[in-house]
Amino acid sequence: MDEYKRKSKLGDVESGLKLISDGMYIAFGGHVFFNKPSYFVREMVKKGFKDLTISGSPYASYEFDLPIGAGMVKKVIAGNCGFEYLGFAPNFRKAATTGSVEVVIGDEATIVGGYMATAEGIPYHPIVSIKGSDVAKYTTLAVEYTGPFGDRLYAAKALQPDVVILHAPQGDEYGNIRYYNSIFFERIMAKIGKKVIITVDELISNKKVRSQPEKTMIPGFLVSMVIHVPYGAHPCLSTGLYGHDEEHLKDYIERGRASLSGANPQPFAEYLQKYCYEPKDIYDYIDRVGGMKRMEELKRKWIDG
Amino acid sequence: MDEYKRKSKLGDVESGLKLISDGMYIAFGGHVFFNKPSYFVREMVKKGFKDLTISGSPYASYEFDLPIGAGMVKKVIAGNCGFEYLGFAPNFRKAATTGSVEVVIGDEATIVGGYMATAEGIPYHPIVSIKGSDVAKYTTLAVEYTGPFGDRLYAAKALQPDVVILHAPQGDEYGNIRYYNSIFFERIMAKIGKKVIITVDELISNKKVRSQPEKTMIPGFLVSMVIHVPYGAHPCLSTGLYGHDEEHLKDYIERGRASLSGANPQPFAEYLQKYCYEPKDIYDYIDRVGGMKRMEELKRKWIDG
Amino acid sequence: MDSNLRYTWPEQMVVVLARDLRDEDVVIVGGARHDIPFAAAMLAKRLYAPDMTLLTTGQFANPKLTALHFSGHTSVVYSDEADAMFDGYEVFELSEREGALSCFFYHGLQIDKFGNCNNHIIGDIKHPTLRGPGMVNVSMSVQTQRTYLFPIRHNKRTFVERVDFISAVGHIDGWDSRKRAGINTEGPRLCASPLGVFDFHPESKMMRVKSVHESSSLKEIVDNTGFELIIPDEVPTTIPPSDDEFHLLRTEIDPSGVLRGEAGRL
Amino acid sequence: MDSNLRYTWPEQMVVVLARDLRDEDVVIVGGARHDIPFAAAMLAKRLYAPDMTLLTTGQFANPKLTALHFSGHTSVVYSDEADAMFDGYEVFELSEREGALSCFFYHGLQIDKFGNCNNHIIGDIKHPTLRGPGMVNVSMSVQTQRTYLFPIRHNKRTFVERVDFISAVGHIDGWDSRKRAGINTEGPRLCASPLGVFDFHPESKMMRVKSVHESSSLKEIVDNTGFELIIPDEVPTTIPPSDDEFHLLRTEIDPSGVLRGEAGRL
Repeated sequence: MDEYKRKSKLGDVESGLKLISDGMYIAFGGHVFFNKPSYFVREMVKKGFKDLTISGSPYASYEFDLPIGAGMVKKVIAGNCGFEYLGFAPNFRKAATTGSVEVVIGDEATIVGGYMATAEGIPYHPIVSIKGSDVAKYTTLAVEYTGPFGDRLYAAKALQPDVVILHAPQGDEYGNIRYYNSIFFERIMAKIGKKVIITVDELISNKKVRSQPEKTMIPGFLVSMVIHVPYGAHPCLSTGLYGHDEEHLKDYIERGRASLSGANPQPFAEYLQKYCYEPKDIYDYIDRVGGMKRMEELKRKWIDG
Repeated sequence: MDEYKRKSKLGDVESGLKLISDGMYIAFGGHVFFNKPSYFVREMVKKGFKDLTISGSPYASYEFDLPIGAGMVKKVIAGNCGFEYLGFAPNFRKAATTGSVEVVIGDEATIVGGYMATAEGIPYHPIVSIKGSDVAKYTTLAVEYTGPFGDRLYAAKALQPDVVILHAPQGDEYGNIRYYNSIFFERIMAKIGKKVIITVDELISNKKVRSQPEKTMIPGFLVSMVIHVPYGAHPCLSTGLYGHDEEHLKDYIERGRASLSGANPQPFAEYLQKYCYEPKDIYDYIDRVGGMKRMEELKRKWIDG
Repeated sequence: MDSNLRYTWPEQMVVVLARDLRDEDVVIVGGARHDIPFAAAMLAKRLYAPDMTLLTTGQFANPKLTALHFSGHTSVVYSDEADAMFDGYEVFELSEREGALSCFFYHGLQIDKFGNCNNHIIGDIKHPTLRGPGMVNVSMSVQTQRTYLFPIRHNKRTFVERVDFISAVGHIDGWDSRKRAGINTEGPRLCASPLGVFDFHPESKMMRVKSVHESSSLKEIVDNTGFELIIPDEVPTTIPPSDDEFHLLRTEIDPSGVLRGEAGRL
Repeated sequence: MDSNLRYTWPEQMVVVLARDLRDEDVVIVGGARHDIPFAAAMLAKRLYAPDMTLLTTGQFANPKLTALHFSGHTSVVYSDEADAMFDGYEVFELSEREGALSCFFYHGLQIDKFGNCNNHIIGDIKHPTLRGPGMVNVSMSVQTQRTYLFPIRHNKRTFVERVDFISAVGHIDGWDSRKRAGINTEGPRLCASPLGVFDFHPESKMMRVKSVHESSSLKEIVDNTGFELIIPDEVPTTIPPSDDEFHLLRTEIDPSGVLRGEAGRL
């Protein structure tokens, strides 16, 4: 019954980058430093896009800080941007403190509320949970209003990214995506992008996907392009496959921190050079961050628990 | 690490019925004639509740028609109520045509919109998709209004049932629920009831549940009580376990239809007697509808596809 | 109605609908008598639109058809193969978004000359002579890019001058009235009945005869329609199922014969 | 601060929080330094509130703890055992509903005498001297039944007269100001710091010393707090970890010693 020939949605990084242009609104998936489309972000840095607006999961880290550090970002819509227990996000902090990038004050309610509006086909989504906070006072993502039944509410304006970029452990060539673990905000983000690009560590067969449809977390029809990038989340983790590379992230933060004052941009510039500009492909990058030996160590975290 | 003793949420039908009282707003899960909590509904009929308001999935059938026929319902909030390709819902049609029950005109947007409002913690949910229809003109579930950005919208008022009653193929004693197949509107319904009762065909161990958390469709903390009722959806189907009993449903519809004119209420009264009032328990009921032989036949539908 | 043809009128309706579906479509089926749109979608995926996405209401994305059934829902409920599950809540979300779904299919108790559809009330709203089952998804008639009507009875009780209640929004009062109601989607595009195929006049949005099924005649159509149809000077015969279409329907999509048999279904 | 005790200050904070959790609670943890509330929740499930539901932000319902980590998220990300997955979107939904979640835990760059918490901006909003990471979930401070503060530094830079920016809503300006802002939930209930435990005066909602940790003194607390605390006539010593609590923490919840070691963490 299904012996029809479908068009593959498999692309490469080069074709994915063609969906992006300067000035666009790009949103990244993942959460904290889980399931971040890190390799794709580095390739965006290599390409040198300008004036991007970025948002994503309410909990951003590497995928925000790196393009900010590379000077690609005009505006950031962030709930939290930091490396959690590893420390603050150096480029985000610098840009936000100096005002070199417009940081829109938001939180889960104002950002996810904006995504919900788009997903649910309405111009704004009512939210209530920011009352009393200074987020309510200073955010430009929502306005206070009185609803038709007299309730005091906030209207979180619809947010629709031009391109949503996610990373997942597995997917097939038609864009059907599986996760081994929690999906955070991935499903709603896949629903709201004008285009949706997903990098996957492992490419699996559609036959396998179809045999257990309940495992598909994002159905292919929502996805514009799937790109096979093993270890595509590194130095972040990919749930179910490999842990985050603490040493690499600490080095990243340290380099950013050293450049924070502006006195010595060298360490961060070196990071960009070594990990973004120079690598020819993901395998070249993996060699630079410790090769398969390191990748095997990161895999142990999942195996050992 | 999890060697703590939790309180079981396992109940029996008798204890489940104690959560219900006359005049309450009750919502039933399922879709068309899939995953309906049929046995629990028949036990409600036996108990003889009065003046209920009922809603549920936008696509209702047996679980609406039977309590309406038994005179238990004051108000129905329905998108569609019918037996799909098997024919119309006789008691619903009679009550709606004669006005003996208040039938609130609604559809998916006005009803599910109302559920979303409750789930999302807001007094109403904006919807747009009823414009131009007579549903918009006559529904009491939503009002037209102008949003803070000048958009013309409809506000679907929050709907919060006193008790939500669902049926599922599997669950554990802590209320963690699995489905083999689609969950229709079950997840949002489990989120909005002040109390949530779920009947399950099969009781499984918490150990099994915990070994594959991604299979749990409704987490136990949303559930007030789990009741083990094998074939609890009959004559409706339980996805993954047994098909719907077409012959029984046709007989049900035929009896209702015969009583429709009011000239001869006998056939439907007999149905109530034989299948609702008299059965001592689910096993007695199963004997009356063909016993294990019939149940095995209904299981074949899943095995044969 | 001539019943000496090798194919049945439901099969004719199926191929008419199938031919209008497109690769980029996200098609949704599900509901009573959705055997017809379901078979149309399956046929289109095989012959005309392999990349089309098929959603079954509240169930699956691109399920394998297990056995065609009078119901769209039960046609796939036993399926154990699909790209993904996609629940009712998610379908509803999509159906609220302008143009996110490409097409949906309606039949109903009444259809009028502007393609409005009634499934709620026959007679007066306060004192109806008949209460229909109601309508799950008004949204799909408003926000879905285009709709198809597939009445399974073509008579004056179904094809009425004006529906008593607009359950699924068609071209409302014709002309630009749909736009004026704030609706930007195309609305009813085709109506495939047991007797013929109809489209809507580009300006007045009144129903127009597009073709007459081989089994029927223009006279039979006019005699069984409760309003004045636009009849062009030349009305072609509906292209009957091709050999490919016929073969696929009989051997793969509907081997058990839901779309044939039961002569009394009309 | 006396460090010759058998337990550490994070362990003291853990048991203070654990003892306040209840069977009917739906507790949510996740975020930097959520090792402390995480361990508190696990301890409470073992000793005080076995029926409590533990959600980890955007991950699981009642996960098995794999290894305690400085981060609530990574403490369970490697877990393969739980009652259910519960994604970020669903947690957010719950967090919007008044009282649907029972408690959440905040630390932050600044905490003031009314229990407001700042994680956004130090200095002027237009020209900040420091930009913090921001706040994921303001919602949990507004709609969650009660919140707990667990500052991991007790000094005058953290405990300030007035936060520069309200990221997590406490008792705002005290008295009935929280209610007047339209908030019906309890708000900050306890603050457990490395030096002591604090609650809020029932009327003024100003921070009040509840107990002083065995390792500290009232003087140390006052000297390190940037606002005037309410000090009752009698201030007891915080009940140190019991044998049961201590044993469970060391052997089951945190065998690898995240809550001890690293003396320099304060």
